[in-house]
Amino acid sequence: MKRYAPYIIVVLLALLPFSGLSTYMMHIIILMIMWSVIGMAWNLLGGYCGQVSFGHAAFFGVGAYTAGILYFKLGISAWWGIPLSVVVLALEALVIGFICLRLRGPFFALATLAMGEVLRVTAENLRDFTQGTLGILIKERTWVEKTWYYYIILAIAVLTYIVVKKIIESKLGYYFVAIREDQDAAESLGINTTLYKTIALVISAVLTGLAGAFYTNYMGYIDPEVVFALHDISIITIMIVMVGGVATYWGPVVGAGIMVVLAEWIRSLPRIGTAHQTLFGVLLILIIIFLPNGVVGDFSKIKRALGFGRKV
Amino acid sequence: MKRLVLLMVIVFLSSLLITTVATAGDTVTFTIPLPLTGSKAKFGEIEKRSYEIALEEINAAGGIKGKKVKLVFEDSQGKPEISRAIAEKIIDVKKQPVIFGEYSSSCSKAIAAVAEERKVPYLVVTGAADNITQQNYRYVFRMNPSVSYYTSGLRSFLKEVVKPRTIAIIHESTDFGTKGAEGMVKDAKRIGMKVVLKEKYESGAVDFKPILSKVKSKRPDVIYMVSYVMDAALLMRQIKELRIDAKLFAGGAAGFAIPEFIENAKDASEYVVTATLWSPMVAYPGAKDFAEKYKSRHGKYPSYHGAEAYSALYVIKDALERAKSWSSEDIRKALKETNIVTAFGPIKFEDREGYQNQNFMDTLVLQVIDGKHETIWPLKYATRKYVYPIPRWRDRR
Amino acid sequence: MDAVAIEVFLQTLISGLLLGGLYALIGIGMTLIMGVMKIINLAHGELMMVAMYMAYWLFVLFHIDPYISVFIVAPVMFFFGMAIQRFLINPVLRVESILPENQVILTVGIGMVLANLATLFFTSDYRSTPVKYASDAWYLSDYWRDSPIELSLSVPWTVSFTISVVITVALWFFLTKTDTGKSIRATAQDLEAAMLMGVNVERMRLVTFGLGAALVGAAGCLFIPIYYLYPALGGRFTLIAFVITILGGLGSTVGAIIGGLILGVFESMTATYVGMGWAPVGRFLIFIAALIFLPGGVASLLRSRRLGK
Amino acid sequence: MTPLLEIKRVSRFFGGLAAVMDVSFNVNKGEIVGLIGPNGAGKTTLFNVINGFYKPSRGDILFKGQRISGLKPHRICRLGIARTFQVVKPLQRMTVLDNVVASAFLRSDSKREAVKKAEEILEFTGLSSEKDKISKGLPLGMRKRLEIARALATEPELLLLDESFAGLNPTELVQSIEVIKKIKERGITILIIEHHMKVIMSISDRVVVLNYGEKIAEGTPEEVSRDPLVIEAYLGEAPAA
Repeated sequence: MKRYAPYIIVVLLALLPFSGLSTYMMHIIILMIMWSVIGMAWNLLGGYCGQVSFGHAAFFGVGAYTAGILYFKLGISAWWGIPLSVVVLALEALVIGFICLRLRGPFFALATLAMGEVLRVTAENLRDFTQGTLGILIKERTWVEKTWYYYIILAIAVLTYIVVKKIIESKLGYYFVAIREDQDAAESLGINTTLYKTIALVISAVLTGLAGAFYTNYMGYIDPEVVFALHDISIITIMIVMVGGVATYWGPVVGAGIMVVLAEWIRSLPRIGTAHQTLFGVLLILIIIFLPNGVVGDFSKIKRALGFGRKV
Repeated sequence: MKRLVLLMVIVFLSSLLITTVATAGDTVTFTIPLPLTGSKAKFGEIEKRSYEIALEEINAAGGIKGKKVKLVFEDSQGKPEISRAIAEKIIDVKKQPVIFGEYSSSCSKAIAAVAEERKVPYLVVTGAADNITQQNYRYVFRMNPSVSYYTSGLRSFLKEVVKPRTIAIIHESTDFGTKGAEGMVKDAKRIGMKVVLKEKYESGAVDFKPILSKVKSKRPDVIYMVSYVMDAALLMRQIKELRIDAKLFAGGAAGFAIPEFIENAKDASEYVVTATLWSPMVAYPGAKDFAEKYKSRHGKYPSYHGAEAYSALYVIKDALERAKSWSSEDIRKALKETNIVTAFGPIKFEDREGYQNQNFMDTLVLQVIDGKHETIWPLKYATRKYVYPIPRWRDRR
Repeated sequence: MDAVAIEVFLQTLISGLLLGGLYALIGIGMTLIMGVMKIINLAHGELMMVAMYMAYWLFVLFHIDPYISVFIVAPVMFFFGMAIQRFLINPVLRVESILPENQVILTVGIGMVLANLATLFFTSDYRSTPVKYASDAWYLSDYWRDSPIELSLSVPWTVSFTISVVITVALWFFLTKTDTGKSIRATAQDLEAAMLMGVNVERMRLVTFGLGAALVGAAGCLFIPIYYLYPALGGRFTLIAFVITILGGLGSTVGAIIGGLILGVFESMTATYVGMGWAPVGRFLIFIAALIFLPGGVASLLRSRRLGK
Repeated sequence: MTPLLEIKRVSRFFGGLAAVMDVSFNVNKGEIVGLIGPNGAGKTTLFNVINGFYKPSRGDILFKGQRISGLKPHRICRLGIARTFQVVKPLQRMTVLDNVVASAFLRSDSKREAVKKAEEILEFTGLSSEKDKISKGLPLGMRKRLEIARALATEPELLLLDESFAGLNPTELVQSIEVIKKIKERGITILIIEHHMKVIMSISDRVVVLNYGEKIAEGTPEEVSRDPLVIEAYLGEAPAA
């Protein structure tokens, strides 16, 4: 049964647009899937390879701008941004990796954080190329209906899931985890840590960039403050993975559910007003304290707390 | 775990479904997206309070076509994708036939895109980016002038009173600041001023003295600044500190036109002029009333954002009352024919100069005189005679 | 160079140094926390915001000048910081998790809650500085009538800068001359060695976080007369604190001071000679450059000098 | 015949201090060479230099006649030198098997091959029964043996063992000594740092003694234990139990 679970879930998800959900719900679900993609991508680098990036907005934003600039400067459909962003992001990741990957732990985290900010300010200042803070507005999005957007992001998500799973089960996966657990030990076991960290970064960046390119097509509007946001992109990404479950396949998906769907729900609770952020913040703090490996990672703890699984 | 998840899903879904349809029974409910948390919350708050004042007045006067009005505010946090979620919810779940609200341009753009696609009219209330109403959108209307038009009043004041030969422009690096500065560059060309310096900064900066020293060395006749919120006050304070004497210090609305400017800049704000869309003392019907009501409740006068929000509800009321039916299409037609004077000024949606459904209006010039914002230009709206030339810093006491 | 150019240069330099002195104080709090506890505190700016509200209300309600309220706010922040460390951060540091960085996310959550609570209690209104002397300044020409150039020195900036220096010096004495201070430094340099030497690491962490909060709280008080206040202001200062911490070297007070001054002067010079819009880019570029080319920060240069290579 | 490993006048400085000073010796194929010396004598530093974590400040290291000093550790490992760590560095949250699989990938083309090799090595080192345990929870003796297993999985010609016996109880000690002897039988050369005098004297073919970063003696266990310099170096420090 468990073996078929992913397939069943995919089939159910594929049928979802026919369930008569409102476009509002579809929007929330599309956002959730998009964040799952970013989360899974981050998880590959951060969760498995142990390189905690605080600058994934750098990749999301470049993906988004790849699509946006194609549309705006060359008049090509922004959908071409999705294939093209693969190349652009791979190059970007190589450059950023070259600069940041020689650093370890908190230094790497801070360097990537700075990278994201540098790109944001650069995008704001290169007005001729990016339109600066004016942003890029896509006059006519391809579809009004949500269905196709939903299938496209679902396809990207399934692809991401498969890529991550295949990688983790292969030699690369062993190497990534070895690097996370002990970089010196890994190096002394013949693992070219720089190479494999770069590989993890490139794949993670490309997948994140896909989500960014999708975002441009879906939202129809981007500006540097939105797509290169430190808090609203980079940090939310980490939260999604940490809350959901670091180094688990489904953690980012669950995390995205919590960070998007639950946040939306708390936000629209009646009579709570602006206190929703406090409530949500407290929830995050509690999760981090009591479930340090996230909901999926510490699932057994939840089961125990709720009185299930005592037989085990 | 499964039970818990199931429970959560049920609660979540039901909380979405229970929401009533917008026009059920004898009340009509409007959901308004606004940034109520985050860095833009200040303006969300001003607008929320202003909507509430309009709401009370309208309900006291019998509502809209006999129906009581109810407002629900949703926090967009200043994030476009959440604004979009709210817009989708308004259209789909709440079945509301018209949308209005939101503060920033980026969020307004996100909503405008949805509204146009779903053919639901959207009234932009404060988003000032030029391109919102330059997209050939049919369903998007804008009450406030676009940022390039904020300074029309200031331009004529400069031309007729100050007659400067040089100008230095400092602006924040946002879309608002950049466009405002570009507008002034064009104006400068029109009235024969030389732009000796044009510099941008990231809003929230602590220290402007380096850039101001540079301005000082160029000795411009006019220093024009487009800044939001407190940057404006810091700029003037530091100008005073450096004793930079120009013939005129001028602000491009926003941060210079709010009461906090005088509070924070204190004596450094004296004689500073600013473009604005509105002032509490302006002679539009109801403007003063609204301003006083706001002040008595919240302690200070509202900025023009408040007047925009306050009047927006009246524009919506007017359109709903004239609309043949409360379908989106009929409301759109009614909005298109809007021609009323609100507390914010005359509202009429026109297609010209590359804009569609855009309200064009005279903008005002305020000057801080004796620690108060006074309207000084155009003369027909003036509440006090302008002070010009202004004294040098050294001579002020 | 003509007089005007010299004037611009000198005024820029003065601004940069004054700004740098204040930056340093923000940075020192973070460098201590990062150095001793090896954690990234993303709620640093929010702590400063909390302190600023305290100083603000102390002035509005009791007319206590922000420069005086340093002595009230800093101790309060000290205990507030200890409480955060004791009840929130410590539990997370103790549990086993795959990525130690989950404590960073914890601080994000704390920052979020603090900022939101401030909005709830104080509204999101922008609060102006309440002091009267906010834009007073001393002018060169008032003292030297025929001066070919005019320079000005802001009163509140100068006072804030001076107090910042005094606090920093006091801190330096504390860290080098007292037992607790020495233990903190030992913990920052080598955790295991400190433990072997009998340092109560747990307690040092408490004190350090408290100290970090108190320092950034003091910085908050010093910013009140020259800046303004609203609930969402934290983030910007957190980032500045990072830059200084890395530039100066983790855990090094002297490094943080030099780092702060470098950053202040660098930003001012960029603003004058390149363009103020690029100042943030410059800030992060030196940050990355410091990470790569000077991993130990300024402190490592100082140390190698002392060792005679 | 060229020796397997040649250390030629290697020095390594930190700041102004020399951790290793002008050390030279050779390790021949098939030998077990013991590297001993009091605490802080520079033994582990020397390992780090051989293994590539540190570049030698001066001098050269040759492996099978090829210069390896300055290469990155992973390159050196690929050439055939594997090591263990004094402070064990297991890949904590991986299982014992996965630990070894990760290193077996170095010379395996497929995952199946790597797993097969890893299981073989676990059998060889007597860890088969622990293979599904998370390595973090293992007792020290097991972890030390896991380090050896992991190093073996890279199929080295030269194995650098850094205090693989320290802190073991007598049973574990016996097991580990057995493993070392079996490794030797496989034809793998071993350079071993050890404090445990009895062990080192019994298994080593030759012994090199370092003190304050300098080589003070080299020879068979008997020769070395009679060397007055060595006795002096160890004076005051009780021979490790």
